[in-house]
Amino acid sequence: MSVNARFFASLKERVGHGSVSVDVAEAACVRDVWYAVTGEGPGEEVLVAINKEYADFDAAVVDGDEVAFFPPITGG
Amino acid sequence: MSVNARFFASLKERVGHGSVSVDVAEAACVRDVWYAVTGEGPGEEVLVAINKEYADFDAAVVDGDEVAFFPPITGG
Amino acid sequence: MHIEIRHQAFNPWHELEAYTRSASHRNQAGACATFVGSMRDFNEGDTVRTMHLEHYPGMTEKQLGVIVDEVSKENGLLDVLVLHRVGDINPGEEIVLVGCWSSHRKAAFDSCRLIMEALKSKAPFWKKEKLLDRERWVSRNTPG
Amino acid sequence: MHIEIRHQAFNPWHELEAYTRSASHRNQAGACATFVGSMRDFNEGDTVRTMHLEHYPGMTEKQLGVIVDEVSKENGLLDVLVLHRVGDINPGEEIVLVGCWSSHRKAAFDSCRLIMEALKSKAPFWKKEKLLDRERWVSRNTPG
Repeated sequence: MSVNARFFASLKERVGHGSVSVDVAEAACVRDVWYAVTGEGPGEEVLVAINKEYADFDAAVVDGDEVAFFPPITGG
Repeated sequence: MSVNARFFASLKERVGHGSVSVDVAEAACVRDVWYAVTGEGPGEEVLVAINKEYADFDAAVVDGDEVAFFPPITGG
Repeated sequence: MHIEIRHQAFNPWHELEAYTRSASHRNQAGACATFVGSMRDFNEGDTVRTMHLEHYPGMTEKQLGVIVDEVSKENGLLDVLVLHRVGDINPGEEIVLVGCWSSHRKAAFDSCRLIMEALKSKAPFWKKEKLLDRERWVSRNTPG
Repeated sequence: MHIEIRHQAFNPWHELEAYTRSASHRNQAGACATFVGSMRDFNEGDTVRTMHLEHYPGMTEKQLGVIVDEVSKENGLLDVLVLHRVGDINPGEEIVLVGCWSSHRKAAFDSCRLIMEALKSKAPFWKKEKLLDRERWVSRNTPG
């Protein structure tokens, strides 16, 4: 199945893409998506959202999900 | 000696004056000034200021002082 | 820093705009917390038609100055604006405006609230409400 | 209630004036607490020339909506305004405006601060600062 992985701010620069389509196995979780794109562990604090709702690295993903990765928030 | 007793808000209406000159004995305190004007105890919560600084009923007054009495504050 | 007793109605946003336009702390103040208190047409179960706000000229300004100085120093504020209405006031009109400027948000938030609470217990102002059928002095402020 | 991501510079006092002019809660809101966060020309020991603010279109608005709904219901607010800047920002320009209206001051004060703290930890925005000689992502917000 395929999900849309998105990266923001410093993670976008680190990973080199803002958005990339990723093929993952059935029963994959967010961690698998991250690993499929980067080939390494997150290393620093990385926040996760599935379809624009907060999630964590163990959350399951399904075909067509938008899985976003971003650093700690610095707005306001 | 003489002090200027001032009354504000509901106390002005109760006492019947906004400002009155009061003769009190040497070594008088705020309580004596109140009693000289009203002839009774304060009865309810009354705040006190001498020369525009907060004081209490036991504070000593001197000739020429402005001694103010007012109810709890309701500004803001 | 500016503290003022105002006898006429004011628009708090016009006041804040004019005050910040002349401010020297423009690029240092990362945070501004404000509070605006307005007259409601309803209080303690009754319709209020209009209100009279009395103060103690001289003492009110002095006590506001003490409050603002203390809170400013304690929290390292860059600037403070306090404006308080007196006289006859109609529903919907503003009674008080407090603005606090600081480098970071904690000091601005803390200070704005501290100044309002101190003002409501220590700055001599008294409200008399005109109801439909009678007048009454407001006996006490609602707790913060 | 109004939540908006703004790409252009805004004057917070103009926004507040326009918003309150159209408000239906005019004579019920006794209290309005606001917070304005602005860009400083100095951060973590360095002069900052300009800043870029990135967000996550769709998620940012959604999370701001969740925050405002929760705080509003919890505190019985009459109205809330949230405006947040994105894009290229210069020192002295405003980044965020939060306004909370309620019957009494406690709810307005509490809510304005709660919304700001939640926004700073849950609404996806990221700041990149342009210093004199390099660029850097701000790594973390200062604690409230």
